[in-house]
Amino acid sequence: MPIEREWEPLIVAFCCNWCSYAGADLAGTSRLNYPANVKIIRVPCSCRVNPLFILRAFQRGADGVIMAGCHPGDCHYTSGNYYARRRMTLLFSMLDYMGIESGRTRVEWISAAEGGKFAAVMNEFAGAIHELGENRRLGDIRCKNYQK
Amino acid sequence: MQKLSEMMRARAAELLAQGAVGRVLGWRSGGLGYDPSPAFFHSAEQLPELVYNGFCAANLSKYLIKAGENDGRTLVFLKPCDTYGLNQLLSEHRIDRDKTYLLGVGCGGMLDMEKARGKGIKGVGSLEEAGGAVVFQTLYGEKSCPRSDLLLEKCIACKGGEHMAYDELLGAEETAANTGFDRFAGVNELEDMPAGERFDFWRGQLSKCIRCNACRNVCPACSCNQCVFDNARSGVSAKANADSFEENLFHIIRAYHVAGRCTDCGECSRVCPQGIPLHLLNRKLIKDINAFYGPYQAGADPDSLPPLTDYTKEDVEPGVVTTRGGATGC
Amino acid sequence: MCGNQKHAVDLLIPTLGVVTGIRTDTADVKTFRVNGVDGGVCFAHMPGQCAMLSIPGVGEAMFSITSSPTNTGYMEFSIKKCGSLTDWLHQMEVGQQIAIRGPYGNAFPVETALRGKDLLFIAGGIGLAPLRSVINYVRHYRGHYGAVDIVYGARSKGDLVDYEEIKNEWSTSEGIQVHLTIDRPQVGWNGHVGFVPDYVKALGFGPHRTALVCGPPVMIKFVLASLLEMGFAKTQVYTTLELRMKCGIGKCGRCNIGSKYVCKDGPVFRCDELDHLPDEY
Amino acid sequence: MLKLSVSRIPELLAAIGGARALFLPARSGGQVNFTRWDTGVEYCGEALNTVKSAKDFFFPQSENLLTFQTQGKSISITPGGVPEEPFVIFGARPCDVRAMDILDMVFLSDPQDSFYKARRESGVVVAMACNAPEETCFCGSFGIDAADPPGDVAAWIVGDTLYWDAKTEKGEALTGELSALFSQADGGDLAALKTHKEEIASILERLPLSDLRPQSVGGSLLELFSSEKWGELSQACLGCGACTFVCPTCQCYDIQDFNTGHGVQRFRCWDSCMYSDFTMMAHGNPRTSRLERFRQRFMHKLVYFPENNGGQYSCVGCGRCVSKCPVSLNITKVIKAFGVKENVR
Repeated sequence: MPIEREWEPLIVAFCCNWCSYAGADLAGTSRLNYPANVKIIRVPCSCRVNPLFILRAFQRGADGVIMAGCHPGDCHYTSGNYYARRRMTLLFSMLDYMGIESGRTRVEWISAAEGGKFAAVMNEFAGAIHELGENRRLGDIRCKNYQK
Repeated sequence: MQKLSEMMRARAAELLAQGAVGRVLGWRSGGLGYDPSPAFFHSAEQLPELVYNGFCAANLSKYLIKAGENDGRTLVFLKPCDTYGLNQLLSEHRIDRDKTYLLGVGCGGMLDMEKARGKGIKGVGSLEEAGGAVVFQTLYGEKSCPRSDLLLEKCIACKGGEHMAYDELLGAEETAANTGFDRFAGVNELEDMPAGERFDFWRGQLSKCIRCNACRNVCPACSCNQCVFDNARSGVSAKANADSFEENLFHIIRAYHVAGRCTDCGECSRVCPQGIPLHLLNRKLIKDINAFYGPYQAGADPDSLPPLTDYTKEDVEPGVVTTRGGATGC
Repeated sequence: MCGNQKHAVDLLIPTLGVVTGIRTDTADVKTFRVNGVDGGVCFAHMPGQCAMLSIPGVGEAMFSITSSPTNTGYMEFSIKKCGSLTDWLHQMEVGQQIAIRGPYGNAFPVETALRGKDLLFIAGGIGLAPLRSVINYVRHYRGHYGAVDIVYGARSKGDLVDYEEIKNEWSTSEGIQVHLTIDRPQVGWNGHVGFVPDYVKALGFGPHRTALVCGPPVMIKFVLASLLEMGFAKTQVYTTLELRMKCGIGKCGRCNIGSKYVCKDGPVFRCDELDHLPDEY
Repeated sequence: MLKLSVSRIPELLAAIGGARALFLPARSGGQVNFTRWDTGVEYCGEALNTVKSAKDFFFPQSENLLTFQTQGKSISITPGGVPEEPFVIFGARPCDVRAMDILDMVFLSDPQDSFYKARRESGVVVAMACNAPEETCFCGSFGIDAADPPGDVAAWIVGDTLYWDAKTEKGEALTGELSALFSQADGGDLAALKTHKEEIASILERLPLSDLRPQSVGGSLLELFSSEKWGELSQACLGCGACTFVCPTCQCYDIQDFNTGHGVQRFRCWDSCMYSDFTMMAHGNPRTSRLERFRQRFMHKLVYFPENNGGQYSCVGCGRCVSKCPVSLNITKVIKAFGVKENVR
């Protein structure tokens, strides 16, 4: 039985270990606020993000998924984020084509020094997802209810 | 095509007799006139069963992976569009070129029995192609239909009569007339819809999916030894139509895993028992790749680098999906 | 689940058991003692029968019940670690609840064909698991059976399952001879060294006996050859098979060998029955 | 025997579907499949067979068996609900209805499958005779008469008249509810129906597969199993599950767990012996190649199943696999390959 409660968006952020995750750390240590419903998943490189990860996040109740990596040219592994950029472009375009709201997915490049940008991006993205409302089109009905 | 079939049988017999090839991969006639199956022929005695007609749509190149386990060369008949899939497999090192003998055959476009059924042609006893028409002798009388009305989707969107790879050509003069068909028309039409309508369109189509995996198994680009969907630990249910998410997931990932490698051969749509227009997913990716990273035809050149294993520093940002006017809420 | 809808009662729906004891037998075999949630056994069974054990979200698989039905205090399962479910089982602690359903399959004919016979048990490695149930049953009803010989082999001493029970109970039981062997010589091992099929031949049992064989498929094959050479008829040899199972009741369609389902028509087969089945196991 | 004008079929469907779930062949997304009736859903009688068979309604492609909740070392089990909702299937073809009897042999034999049994008890089948059998049909090879459907109610469409004949208690009960719609068929009607059946019979005789005989498959189980023909036959097989999933008699299933994040659902879903993971075990796979998996499917239908079920083949000749196999491999080609000479075309 669904538990009645006000809907709050759930956001999954895939952050690369070398830049964006450090950026999130910096945001934290700088005491910059960003929404608590942004759940960060650390990946070794933005290139590690398999399209299945993005879909899985939506299945498990995410309303928005953002991938954050090093700025193009700054990848710790030289070129991972260039590949990731192509992959995500095609995946997001595909999701849009399937009728999934394109605002639910985003890629941002955030360096280890950009704590401020990290917080700003997350706040802005969370706001945009709040506007879009609950993810109904790409959710798994079995995983709905009881979301923590 | 009758004549071409004879030429093919004769040439296959010669090459078998010379010992140039150890086996012949072609199509074996079935009992219904429109149901040939891919088959291997090992001796001249078996060759009378080799056919080539308007229902030999199956692309044989993927069978070469398995055939490569045998000694000697395999003679394979390939239609022009089949050679793209072959090149793709060659570039992925799934086939040893030295163990194949490619006999390119001309193709005037392959036919779709489903389209004939849609026109009320039932109870087919035999059929014959004559002068641009197909004449069916059925239990309910003789029915005739212009060939062009029965073409498979993949043949309406024919890439042309040129073989991308071959050792020898037979009957290459037989080619489908280029209809000037815009293969992206269907994609454009969907893109122009509001997101909600697109969503409804795809739900309507994908909810028919019976999870038979025929689209995956027939695909020359899907040649992994073990597919992610067959891995119980991957957490995807490969065979259960558990809910709409699983359907979407399967079809998005299937199309995505062949992005940049899909030659647009159209086999996925051809084999779908539920007639889901799967080519519309693949063509969307091809269209995007062409638009974002420059025109690319997988399988045209086995030495080219597929777009997803390549990059430029100036590539578009993923945000292009939103900024070019992709649908938002609605 | 809401409303007044009835809940299904079906053989595919398990009940709960609780793990009340865990014994480490070898590096990759543990024996789990399982009770019903209210104590006792989860259900009655006969020696050779199996049960489906499952862990939510991990999976379900068929295991032979290693304890004898004469033991009504608890059930035991000796399980070798070899896949995702068994990995999980090996990490369990006492007190863990598990889902269990059964019993499935036929059993060794302990009350019919085996009654009054001289018995020969031949096991290799974890293959002792299903036979242990029979051995302890026979020990319980000792008077119902003739002489009992147990030939048991493993790769090394450390791979012998139930070593303590074999040493302390079986070997000291009256009328039971235990013959242990390991594949390769090992420091601290004074017993026989060699493969089971050869050892069986060397021990030279009379062909009037009834043999119960379980072990790796290749061992079963060679043991059977040895026994036939020694004059045994196939009708005197029983073995137990395993294949992938999902339902346990002969409906899901995957554990068949020819027209027989291992879960329903087996797992115990008399060797002459196997002659009529295709070699697909 | 009752009758109704074909033009009043929508009324009939509304009367049935208004009171309970009603599933009928209808066209959607370009294909004809059994669809739940609602206002605007039209019966598609011209399609001979739906893509998926009617077995879905008794043995759904996926169904929830139970739900687990775990907390620490404790587990609780909530069994799935008994599917007791009454429903009607309208327009199943004789082959599909016969296939239900074959599924009964599996699921209603001891121990019975309670989910299947509940659905079987709550479902009423209105079977529709075939007006225009196709070249893919070979139901006659399995003793099925396409002109004389089994089922709770048998129905025929002759010209612009629908004939309706209740055959079982369940069928009578349904007919009773609808009696206001029907009128009694008279002698002229019966004669018309008889002529119609004869016409169908003559078409059936002339079908290209009409002389296919599963009995012609010669040899013992072991001989057939070890035949070299399997290698050749299976070469073209893609190993997909299209034949299995459109088949009205395939009954193999898988049981899987799905972690929803707030409990684990254990569900059962159709499985295919054509899939590589069907018999996969932790220590290996007894059916390693496509040959063995292909052989299993046809040996099961033509040899194993009859051996366990009094000679009943696990095939009804609906022809779905004939028209749907991506590479045109199907049971008819297997029967022909193994048939002894005099029975082979």
